[in-house]
Amino acid sequence: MSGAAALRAEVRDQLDRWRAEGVFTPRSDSWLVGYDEDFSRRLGARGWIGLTWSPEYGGHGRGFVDRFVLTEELLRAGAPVAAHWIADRQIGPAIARLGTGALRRELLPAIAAGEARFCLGMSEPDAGSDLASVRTRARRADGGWLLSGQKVWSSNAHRATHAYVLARTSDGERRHDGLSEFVLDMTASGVTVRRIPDLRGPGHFCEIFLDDAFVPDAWVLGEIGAGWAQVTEQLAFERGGPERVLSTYPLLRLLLDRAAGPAGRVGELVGRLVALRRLAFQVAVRMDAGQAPVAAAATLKLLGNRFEVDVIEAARETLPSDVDVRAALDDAMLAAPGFSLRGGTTEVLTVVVGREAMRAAR
Amino acid sequence: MSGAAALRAEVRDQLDRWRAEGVFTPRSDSWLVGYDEDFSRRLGARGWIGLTWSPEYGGHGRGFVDRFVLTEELLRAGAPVAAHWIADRQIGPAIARLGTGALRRELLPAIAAGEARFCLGMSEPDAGSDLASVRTRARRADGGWLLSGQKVWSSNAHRATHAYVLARTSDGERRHDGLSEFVLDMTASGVTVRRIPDLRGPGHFCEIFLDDAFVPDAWVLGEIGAGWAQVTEQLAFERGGPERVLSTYPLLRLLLDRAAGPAGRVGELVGRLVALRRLAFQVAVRMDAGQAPVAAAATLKLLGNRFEVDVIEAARETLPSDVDVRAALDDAMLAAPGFSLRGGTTEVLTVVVGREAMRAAR
Amino acid sequence: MTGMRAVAEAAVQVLAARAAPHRDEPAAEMAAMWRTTGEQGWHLLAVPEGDGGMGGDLADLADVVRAISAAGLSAPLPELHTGVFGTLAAGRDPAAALAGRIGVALPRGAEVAVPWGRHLDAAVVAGTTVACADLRPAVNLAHEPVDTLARPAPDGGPDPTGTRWRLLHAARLVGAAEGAARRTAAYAATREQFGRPIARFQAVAALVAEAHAQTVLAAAALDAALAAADDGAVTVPAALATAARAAGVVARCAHQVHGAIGVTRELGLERLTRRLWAWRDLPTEHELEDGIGRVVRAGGEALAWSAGPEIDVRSGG
Amino acid sequence: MTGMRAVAEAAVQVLAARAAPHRDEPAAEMAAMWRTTGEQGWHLLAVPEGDGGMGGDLADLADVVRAISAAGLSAPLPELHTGVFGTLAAGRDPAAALAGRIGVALPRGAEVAVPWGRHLDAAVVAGTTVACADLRPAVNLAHEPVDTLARPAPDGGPDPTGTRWRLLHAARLVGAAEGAARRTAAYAATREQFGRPIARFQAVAALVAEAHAQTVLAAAALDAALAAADDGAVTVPAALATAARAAGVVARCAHQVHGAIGVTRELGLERLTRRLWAWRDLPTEHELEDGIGRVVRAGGEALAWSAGPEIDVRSGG
Repeated sequence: MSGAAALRAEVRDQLDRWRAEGVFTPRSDSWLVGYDEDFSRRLGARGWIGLTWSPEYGGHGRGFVDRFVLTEELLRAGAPVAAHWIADRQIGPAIARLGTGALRRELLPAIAAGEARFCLGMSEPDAGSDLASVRTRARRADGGWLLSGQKVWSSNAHRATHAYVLARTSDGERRHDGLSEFVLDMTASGVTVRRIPDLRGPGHFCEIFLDDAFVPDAWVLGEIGAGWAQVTEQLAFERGGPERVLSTYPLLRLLLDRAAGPAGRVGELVGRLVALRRLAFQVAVRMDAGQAPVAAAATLKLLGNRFEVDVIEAARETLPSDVDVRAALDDAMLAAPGFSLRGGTTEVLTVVVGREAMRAAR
Repeated sequence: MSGAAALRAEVRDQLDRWRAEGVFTPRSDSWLVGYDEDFSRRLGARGWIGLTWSPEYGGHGRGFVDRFVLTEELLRAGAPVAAHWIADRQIGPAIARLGTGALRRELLPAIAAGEARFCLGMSEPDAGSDLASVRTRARRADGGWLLSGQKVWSSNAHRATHAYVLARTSDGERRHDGLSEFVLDMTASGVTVRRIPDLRGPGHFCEIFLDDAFVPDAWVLGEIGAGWAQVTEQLAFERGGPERVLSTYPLLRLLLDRAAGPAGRVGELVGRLVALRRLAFQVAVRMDAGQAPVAAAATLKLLGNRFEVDVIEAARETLPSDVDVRAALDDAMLAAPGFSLRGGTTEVLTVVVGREAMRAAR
Repeated sequence: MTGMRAVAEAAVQVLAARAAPHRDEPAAEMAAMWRTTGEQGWHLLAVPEGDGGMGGDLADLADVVRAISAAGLSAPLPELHTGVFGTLAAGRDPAAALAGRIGVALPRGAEVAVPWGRHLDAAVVAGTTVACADLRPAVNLAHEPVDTLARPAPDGGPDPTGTRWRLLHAARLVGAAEGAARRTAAYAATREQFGRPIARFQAVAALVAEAHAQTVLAAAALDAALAAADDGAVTVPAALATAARAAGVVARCAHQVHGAIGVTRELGLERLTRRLWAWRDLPTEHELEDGIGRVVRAGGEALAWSAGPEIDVRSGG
Repeated sequence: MTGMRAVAEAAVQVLAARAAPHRDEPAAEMAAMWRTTGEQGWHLLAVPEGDGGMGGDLADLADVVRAISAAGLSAPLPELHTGVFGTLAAGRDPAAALAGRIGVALPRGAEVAVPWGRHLDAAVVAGTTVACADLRPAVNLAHEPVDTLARPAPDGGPDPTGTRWRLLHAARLVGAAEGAARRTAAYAATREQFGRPIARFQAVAALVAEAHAQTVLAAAALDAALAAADDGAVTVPAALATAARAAGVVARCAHQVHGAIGVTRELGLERLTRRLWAWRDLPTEHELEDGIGRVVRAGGEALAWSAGPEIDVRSGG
């Protein structure tokens, strides 16, 4: 058995046990709304956070294909992985790639243990898809930087221990110049968080208000002024994972196990699932080969988000009056508007994929 | 029984008889490729061409709702109406609206009799969706105009008696200025037609080469220089009819009468058909009220073209191995690429509908 | 009936004012909507004045229903009207029909769903009346009460009361779709990104156009159903199915154009889209289309085609 | 196997040269394609050299099939390869297997379709061989011969030969989709309207992106099938269904971007799209998905999930 296959079996067995013991209840969109700090610590103790990082920093030195297999099984189970997801997926790797030695030593082991929990400070009220127009400022201070501004649509910020913040350190000629990346301690003075109620209730969305919040020099990511190029590198990590396909898998699982509905509808979904999973696997293989397959990741997200919604529509078609399906369906329905907005809107991804098509045809 | 209902019954009975007698064989896309001059003369003799024009010019002075009912039944039957379709739908009405007395007297009765057959000289090799960039020129001559240039994608031009031609009579500041509309006798010297073979074989598409082809002053439509505004007025006529919904109806009819396929799929198509037919009816009602419902016509065509293609997909799903269905399906499949290109591409229509949505929301 | 626009506007104003104090208490909001509808009696439109109704025709009632849902509000007009309609059709005394709190029961799998059932004495279904006792309480995605009766549904067959409710439910969906599409177009025209209104991006304009086109189509289907309100086999279910499909597309386009802010409680778009999702599911377009498909399978193409568009006294031809 | 790109390029060159003289005589073109394939023996890729084949693995053969169809050409590689594969699997003498003109038979309703049947002696299906006599001649939308046998199809059940053909047919579809998507992207980047390349319009760029995305997905599904070539229950039909769906979308996007000129014989796009339409219909994605659905209904979610992506000797994990 290959390492990946063994890991898959191991994760599956553990999750089946935990589920049977009532440690968690499966749910769609669990990587965003399945917030359970204890569960993250359990995974950390099992060695299932920071799988790809160096053991020197609390990681396990395994490949992206292994991480792909692990995350597939977590999403399949609808396990509550939101508390550590952002750190494990993209900020941990960014710290490993760009962080100072001090930052790596302090944060990577804490993330891998499920203790340090990250939120993203990227979007602003007037900087959504147009990320280059961020206005949050960082100005020089003794031994570090003072951040001021407003971030929005930051998921679970109200209970995160740390934030990734994209801020402007100078005004370049081009809008993309003068941006820098920071790691912020959420307990720093000058940091205020307000939750934003949404259609799911109190919700996960937050605003972060920064009023001269201090970040020490050692917590700057990479180079001052190189933020745009650096954040772009996060995209393959952010967009290319199985959570762009499997957000509603727990609902599909329910349908498949009921063995209901038109066979052709079920077969179409399963066939497409096979193709999408292979595409996500190919992204992981290319990341293991040292590439940053940004266009392939965009393609995956574009098609994967469509699949996630089509699962909901299939449930509507198949079992509209089944009470259990109904609850899972309603839960997934309220999550659906976010699928094609978060992590790059469909419109932005379409531009990326179109450019790739024309590049490849030259 | 209302006048429309009586007309519907009358047309239906006649077409059933003709079909039973072998006068015609039903076919998808018959308004473009069902070219039968004898059949057009038959319809003319029955009074079913030029229904809305004044009796003074060979018409019958009835409303657009009546014409809607007539064309619905013709399309439902898949009758070969291509020879007179363009003249009946848009150029006849344009002549009635804008033509000189001489032109009306000469051509409208001939159209209504099924004797004068029109093709459209609008598109050019570098003027497709961007119609304002036409380069065909008309220069002043004694008692008329000399036309030179090249038109393309002109359906059935090789057997048309007349052409509508949009040409440039001067160079205005704006590209939309300086255009004029002409009616051309296809037997005039300087007119050459070349057929363009396509995926259906020899096909209906033609190129028209104009080399100082003469048009007398009396055959100018409306005002010299006002061509852009005038051609825009044709749009509701061109886009708002049932042929934008029913091009593949003969295939659907076959499916419905076989009573095969998933009930839900059939029900979806029939439900949408009811809605689309009502929308086309509403366009006709508004034309009877003197309006030019350009946005509603664009909406109809946008949604109707989608329906036409979905009928083909339903046939693929329902009866892929039935020999009769297969022949009708293949015939419709080869017609399908044209649906969303002719008479305004989907992309152009989407812009029109989007603008209307924002106008209505103000 | 003249002045219907004023009636619709007044209904929206009254309901909005009664809903406002309960923004974070959906159950209280719904109870207020129930009380207000009962007090005002808008559901008695299209009930003959001779029977104690408000007069007017079905299109007038549909216009009021549509305006209320376009404003993101809930009100049991379709249910209460259908209750009166069904009771009168059964030959009951008009005064009794109007006095009772009677709604509609909707067969649903092995159960019967009764919208607003907790407030009702009884509900009509397929020519009979069932008592609203022993209901299992439930709410839909829009927080509206849709309680269920465990008793099996009466046998199928023509159900004029069900058809009447479906027609008005279609009007309800069309209104919410129109409200959401309109908000979406307005937002796209004003919200700026990359230095210009987002409507200037064709990808965004296409979403605006799609939402608009779907509402136009659903409105046309509703118009057809109002002209053939007794055609419970094809035209009326077609109208509701078209509205249900429009609902899904419009909600998707609306949220996509609005971006993250669209899901916030504060913006209020979710008052419309939650209703679109809830209403399109009882029944789903699939259930309706399956029914149409069975009818057409039996009647062939001639039956499908006979649901023609010009059966309309107002336009005549 | 190294040098496979050279083999594929040579195959395209040879076939294109033999097709060129017959542009307006499809029957003659197809006969030439048949003869050329037989002479060159490309279908013996992935047949062991010890059995008289050309060696290489299935992915090599699929690459050649894909390159040929990407160029808008027809060739019976999948049929002839499957004939050899099925004959060898049945334990026949390798020399006899390679000498015979043996193709594949595809159950289809009450009949059996035999692609290129008029040129064949026999065809394999579900472990047996049927003689190609008394065929009813027919051609598909791409002018290729797809003749039919009136005899009823053998009973269902696992059919490794059918699975092998489906895998290669998927490669054929993927190639044509890639060819059409590539032409479409190149055309959009160069064709000007309204004073600029049409790719600058988001509506056009979206069509280019969609066509590209569908080919990427279909290629991924093919890749999965090559890694699980024996999974005739889920992975292989999933690859063919994904390719068939991609075919429809790519053909639609390609014609929409090209405008009217796209349907002309002269441009040559129709050589690709006619093939996409023909190939996606035997079998249709619906037939394949219905089969997958039945398997999954019996095996549940665990079976569906077990068609996992990392079963791949080349990547291992």
